[in-house]
Amino acid sequence: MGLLDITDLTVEFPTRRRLFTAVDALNLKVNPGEIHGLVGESGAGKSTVGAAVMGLLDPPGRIAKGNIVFKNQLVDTSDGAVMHALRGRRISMIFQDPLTSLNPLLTIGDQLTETIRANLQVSASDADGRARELLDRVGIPDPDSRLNQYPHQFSGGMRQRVVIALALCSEPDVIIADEPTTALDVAIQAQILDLIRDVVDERKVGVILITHDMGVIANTTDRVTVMYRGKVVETGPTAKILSAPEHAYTQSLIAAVPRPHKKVHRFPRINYDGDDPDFAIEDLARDWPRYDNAPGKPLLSVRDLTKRFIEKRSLLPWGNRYFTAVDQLSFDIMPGEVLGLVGESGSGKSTVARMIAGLYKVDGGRVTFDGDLVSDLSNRKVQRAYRQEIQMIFQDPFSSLNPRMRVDQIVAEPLRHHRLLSGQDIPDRVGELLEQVGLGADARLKYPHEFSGGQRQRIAIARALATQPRFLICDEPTSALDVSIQAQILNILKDLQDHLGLTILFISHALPVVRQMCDRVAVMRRGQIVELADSEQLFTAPKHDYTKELLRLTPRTENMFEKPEA
Amino acid sequence: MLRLTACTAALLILSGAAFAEKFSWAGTTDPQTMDPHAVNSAPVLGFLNNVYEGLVRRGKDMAVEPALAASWEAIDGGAGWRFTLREGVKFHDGSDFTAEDVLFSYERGSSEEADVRSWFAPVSEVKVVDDYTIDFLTSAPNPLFPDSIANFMIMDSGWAEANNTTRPDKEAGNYATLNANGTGAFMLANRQPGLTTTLTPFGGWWDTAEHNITEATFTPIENPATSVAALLSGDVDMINPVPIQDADRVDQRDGTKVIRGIEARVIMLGFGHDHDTLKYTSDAGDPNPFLDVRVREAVAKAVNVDAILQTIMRGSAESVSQLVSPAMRGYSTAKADRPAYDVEGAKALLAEAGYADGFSFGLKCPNDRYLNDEAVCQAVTSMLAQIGITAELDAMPVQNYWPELREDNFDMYLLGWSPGTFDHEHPIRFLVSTPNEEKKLGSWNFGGFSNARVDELLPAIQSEIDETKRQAMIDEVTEIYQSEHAYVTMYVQPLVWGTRDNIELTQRPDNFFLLRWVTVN
Amino acid sequence: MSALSRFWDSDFAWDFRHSPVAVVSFLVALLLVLSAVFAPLIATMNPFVPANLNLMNGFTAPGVPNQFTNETFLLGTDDQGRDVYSTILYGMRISLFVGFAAVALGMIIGVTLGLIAGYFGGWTDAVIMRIADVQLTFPSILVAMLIFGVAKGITPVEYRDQLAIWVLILSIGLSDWVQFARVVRGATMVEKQKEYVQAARLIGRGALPILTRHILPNVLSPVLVIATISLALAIIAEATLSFLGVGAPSTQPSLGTLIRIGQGFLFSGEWWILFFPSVTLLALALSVNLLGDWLRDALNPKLK
Amino acid sequence: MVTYIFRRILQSILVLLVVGLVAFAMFTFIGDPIDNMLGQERTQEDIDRLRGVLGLDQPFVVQYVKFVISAMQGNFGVSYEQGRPVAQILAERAPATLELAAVSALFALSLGVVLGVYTAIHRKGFVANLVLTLSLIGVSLPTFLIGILLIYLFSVQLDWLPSFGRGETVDLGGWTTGFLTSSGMRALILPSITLGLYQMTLIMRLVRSEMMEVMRQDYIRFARARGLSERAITFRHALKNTMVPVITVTGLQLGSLIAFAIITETVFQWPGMGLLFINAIKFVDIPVMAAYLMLISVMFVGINLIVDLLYVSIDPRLRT
Repeated sequence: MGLLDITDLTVEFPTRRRLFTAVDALNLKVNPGEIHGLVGESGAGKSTVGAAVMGLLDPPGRIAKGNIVFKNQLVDTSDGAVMHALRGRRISMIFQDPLTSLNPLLTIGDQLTETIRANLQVSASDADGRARELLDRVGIPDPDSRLNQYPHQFSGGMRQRVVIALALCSEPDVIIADEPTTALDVAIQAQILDLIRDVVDERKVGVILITHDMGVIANTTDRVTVMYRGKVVETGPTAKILSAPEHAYTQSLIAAVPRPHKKVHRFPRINYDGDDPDFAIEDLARDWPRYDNAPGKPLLSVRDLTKRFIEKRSLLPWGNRYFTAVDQLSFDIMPGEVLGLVGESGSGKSTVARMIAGLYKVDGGRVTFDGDLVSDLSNRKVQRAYRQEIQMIFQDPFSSLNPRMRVDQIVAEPLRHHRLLSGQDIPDRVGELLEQVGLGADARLKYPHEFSGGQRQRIAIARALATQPRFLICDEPTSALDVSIQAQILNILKDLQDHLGLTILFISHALPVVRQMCDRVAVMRRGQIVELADSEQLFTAPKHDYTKELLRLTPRTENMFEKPEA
Repeated sequence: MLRLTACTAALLILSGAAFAEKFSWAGTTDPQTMDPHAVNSAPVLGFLNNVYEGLVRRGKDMAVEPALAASWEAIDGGAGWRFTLREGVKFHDGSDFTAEDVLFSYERGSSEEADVRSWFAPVSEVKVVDDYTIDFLTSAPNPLFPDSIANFMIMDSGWAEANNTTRPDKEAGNYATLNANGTGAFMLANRQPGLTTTLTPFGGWWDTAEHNITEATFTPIENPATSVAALLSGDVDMINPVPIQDADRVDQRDGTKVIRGIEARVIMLGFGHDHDTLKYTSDAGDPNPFLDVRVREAVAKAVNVDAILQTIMRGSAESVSQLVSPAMRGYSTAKADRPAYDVEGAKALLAEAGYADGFSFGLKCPNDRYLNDEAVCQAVTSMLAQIGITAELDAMPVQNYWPELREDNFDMYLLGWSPGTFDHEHPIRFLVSTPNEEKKLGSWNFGGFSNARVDELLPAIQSEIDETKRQAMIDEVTEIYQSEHAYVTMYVQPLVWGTRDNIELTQRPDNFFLLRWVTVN
Repeated sequence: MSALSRFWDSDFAWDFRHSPVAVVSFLVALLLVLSAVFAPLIATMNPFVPANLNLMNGFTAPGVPNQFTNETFLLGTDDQGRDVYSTILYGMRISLFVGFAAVALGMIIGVTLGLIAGYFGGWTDAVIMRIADVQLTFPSILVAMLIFGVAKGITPVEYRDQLAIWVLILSIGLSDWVQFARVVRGATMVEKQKEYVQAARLIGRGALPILTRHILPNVLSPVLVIATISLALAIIAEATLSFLGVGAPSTQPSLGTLIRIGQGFLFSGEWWILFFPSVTLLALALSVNLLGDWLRDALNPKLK
Repeated sequence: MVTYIFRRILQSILVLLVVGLVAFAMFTFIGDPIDNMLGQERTQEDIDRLRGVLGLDQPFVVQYVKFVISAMQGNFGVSYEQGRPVAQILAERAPATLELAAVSALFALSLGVVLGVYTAIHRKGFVANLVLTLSLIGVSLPTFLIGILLIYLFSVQLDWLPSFGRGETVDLGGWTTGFLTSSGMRALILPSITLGLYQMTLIMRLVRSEMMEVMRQDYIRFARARGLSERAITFRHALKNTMVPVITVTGLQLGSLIAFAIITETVFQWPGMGLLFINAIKFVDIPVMAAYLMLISVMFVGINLIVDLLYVSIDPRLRT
């Protein structure tokens, strides 16, 4: 018997059309001192498992059947008193977003002591001392003064440490960590995972680590359970599952993970659920205009690009305090090249993209495209021509398509705006584009919400290709997508570059993805480029310390199962 | 700021009276001013009769009785009247009352700025004989003069001069607008315009007090339902008026009763006799149809007075054919019939006058002056609509209403008239006689009705002492204004007061509420 | 799939069908609006035409024959002999017309300014929102009375009756726009950060098409909720102003004017003059409020 | 933080200047003071002389500045209707309105928050739903009707409470208060309920929806997961976070209480500024209207400043 035994757990959400079974007959066992990974793509039901165990299911969700046995005692999750005795005392939980997990109006100290006193019979001063110890334990320096601070005064990583401290208050036996590092940068992620590992080793607690990230699974967990659409497809020791997955789904999932240690031509994809549309790149390429690019001359050239944001507004405009997001940045992109721009959140990489795209006004420096100064937004003639030549693919396919517009309207908008085709030809062209990105012409009359994330990203690609641009900016195009969809979209982007000769600026925080996609890579930190090198060179022989650090912290996946390239 | 609080004021008085009682009452309109000469309107004069006094006053039965004048007599040959003043009378501030104050009040009241100057139309000169004797000389014999000055209130000349209020100021107001210094039974203790006015008994009053009030508070309550609620819940002791529709309920309820009477006030419609063109509606600028007597007659026939009395007035009013009610002196019994309600006849008259297709015009109406005034105007509007003429109704508070009428902004208007002298001569002088600033005649004849024969008869009526001859002349005038349809008289307004059961008071037909007759049991 | 059946199948329509409160209040509101629209067809008389009134019919109790004319009225008559049932129908036309027009005015001003403030930000935003602050200082009835007072001071008397309705619309609409503007501004600031707006800008779309084609359709749900609740508020505001005597004239009574008239007969036993208009007003405002309440929940994605 | 408050004060002054402009425009363009001061028999000379005396021949801006200066000194001219300085009239009337508004605000706020929290916690409970339904009926009934019904029920039928006015008041050096006499206190009950009911409903519904919104937040889920009691979660975590938006709206609501008092004062014949204002409207008494306008906005702006300060004290994020 394990510490926590979940058998045959079934969670249902009755919706108006049907009964949705979020978790279907799940079995899961957690032992003391063990980190049990629960992995799956979005919608797999993995977070529901955590909520069900804690008795925190959102209505109308309910546990339809199944047993939860904690320390050999059957837990009745419907009994409030039982759950209250268990929740927080014996089983704690860590949520994804440390910012929203903490009450913004109470000090860290208040939140710690109230939790300690709610769960342990201790005096106020003992609780205070304990709170200090806990902060110290989770690696927060200067706990004395930190106790009196509010959550907004902590950085993201520090906040997640506070959350972990809170979860440890009652000395629980089991911690359920729901995507604890998803909102964090890679460096912080590694630290937090190390912290969890230490706590597990030290206190012999059992942890259920819920994540979508195979890298996290590979580096942190002892055992892993793979979920797909509410069902467990495979469970076992992490090393075994990763290196020799038995189930086809697990295989496809693992195969799709971008590898940081070597470059592949195309992402291996295993067609598990049949959602693998054709991308008719040859059709697209047939009509694609060919540009004569002067050899050796960059298509896009960025010089001393600078952007400042007001950090704190003062009473008078000249008293404002500014924050320099992009600091005198310079680089070139050659025709047909894919340049990667990589960095942690806040490094300024998206700001660069938006300045190049003309969405932000530049505060200094210049951007030239094919010899034209395009950073001057007032030159309407240049701007008009430039807008046809560049396009952008955004991070979130759920927000990059207007939910109130039909797909044909979305794709046709650039055509209509630039008057590239006459009225009657537009629907035909839209149909063609949708066919070419593998959606079929009947997608035209639907609305974006009727599509899955991958399909939506393909609609966004169809829109981007409508004006037949020469230059494409991809701003984290796959970071909101599941790993299998990510592979699909990345393959499409590769095709576009290969067959159409598109020049691409590829922005990402994920080093493995960048390695697969880019010819050259620029590493950004605090608004500046610390290193710009050929992709292979950067990954194999980084020069700058920061680059080395980033590479070191990236989860290792060398020992993962590999499907030969298709 | 001179202000006594309710509590302290009550305490001060308590020591004096054995059965001391507070009394509060409410009415629809606040008296606009505390100046007895600034506005000639019943709410003001009625209220100020508690504070100021005239040379003569009216008793419970409306009979004229001595007040500040102990006696009076006609000067030989009808040259005027001599008043012998009461000695030992004090004003509220303690100063003595003398003939000087009467002369000053005459000058003030008959001045250009005064609204009451028409009272003094017959007066040619006022002479102080000695401190307690004063002569009012009239341009012609005037047998009714003492009756006509019951509301002419005497103000202390020294006080007025000290406070720079020797002339009334209707518009901007002055010291006398908010303060008072009379000789009456009650003193003005606190005046907050539009809110409350508190009166306290004047210890130095010359007459014997019949009342047992220690403090009286008047509150204007605009909303009739609120005032009824206030009476029913005992928050006030008396309200005037009780909305007619609520009278039965108030009467039947334990704790409250209704005191009814017929007021001397006649409600009528007036026309713009001197307007060449219509002033309102889409027909503005067209020749004034009301210049044609047939049109005026048609209006008279179209108004179904009985219907108004039965519904809006709930059967508690009488229709009337003249500018005074039958109870008044000089009522013309020979002319008692009102034109009958006759829609067809009215239409025929209109057709005859060339208005078969009707026309439209503006009807002005107050909405807080007379009982259900706006409802009556609305009813008139729909009755006129039956004969095809469209009245566009504009109802407004009385404070805006008089200026509007004075500025001639109407095609037709509603007016109520209560003869201060209780004599038919009074409305003839004010409403029928051709307006004449100099002679102070026709001052409320807003429509400018003019008839040479009436103007000729009026002085004769005023000076005629023989009752029969006088009545014959009044009958002639009545015949003229009836046949000319100078006004469409409708009904005599009822008096409906509501009080708590423990209140005894006297209701006078002129709708003046006098505190000196109030007993709180 | 036709647009209609698509709508019928939507979550929104499903929620609606399965909420008895929503269905009932919608039906009540619809019934009231329709009966106001078709008042000339279903009323027994037009009470706004003075020639139609017979004073002798005054104060007839509901369903009881009048003692003089022997006519019977379903809901009785008022002091002028107006059939209360017909007067309510016609009065409701005024109330609803004022309500809809005022909300439309407030909505147009508010949505436009909200879009502009939210999209352009900076100075434009600051100026518009300060104006909104000033506007917020004055609740609708205060604005209405000020406008009324001012209008009274500067317009000829004969236009006052017609004026009243427009003053009502203007003043209620003017005090209404702020909440539209605030909500739309907030939503616009959220929407403009979204990538579809950036995608449109990237194409080169100007501010106007982005605001109208892209942002506006996406900020409409809260606008709809506010519009519904504002409608109820506007109807009540109209009633209140008419009650205070600065609204619809008594010759063309709206529901509020009717209540003001009826209030005079609260103690005298003619309860129907007050009761039926009040109940109608309550039914109208309550059903619209309930609908708004339901809409707020139904359109709130967080409650899904 | 100092910057923030200073900025708010500057904005408030700006708002007042704009309102002042509106008030001044009313003065200048509608209520021509010459018309009102000279009466009908005036000559062109009189007009010109008075224009000079009053400074009406000066440029608009100069006149406006003078108006603002005299308004700051509390000088709003003389009421056309009463012939007294407007400031004096307002000073007499203000206590009645302010006391009424204060009691209503207290009533609305306390009951609103309590009921809001109750209905948010017992979301499916019978009583909570009853309260909610009643509250919707409350907002669907015009204030004046509620006032009339209350009078009918409690004054006329039951004879428990006075139907109009302030009852007896005590003068505390220019401030008349009804708090010190029992009749004054009794007189306050019905009008404050009438005035506060609508705001109470709004606050209740707002507290409820904000509370439910807060209850969905991650930190509430996390608080549950930490094993805190429901009590602690409701009052310590949820309620405090609910208060931030509630305070803003409440501030606005309380500001409008003073203006909404117009209706209540009419129904209850309450001798406050609202009654004064509605009479001013009827008589087109422009100086009173303008002064009332200014006064309302001063109070409104003042309340909003207090709200801003409260904000800072509740939300630590604003303190940096």
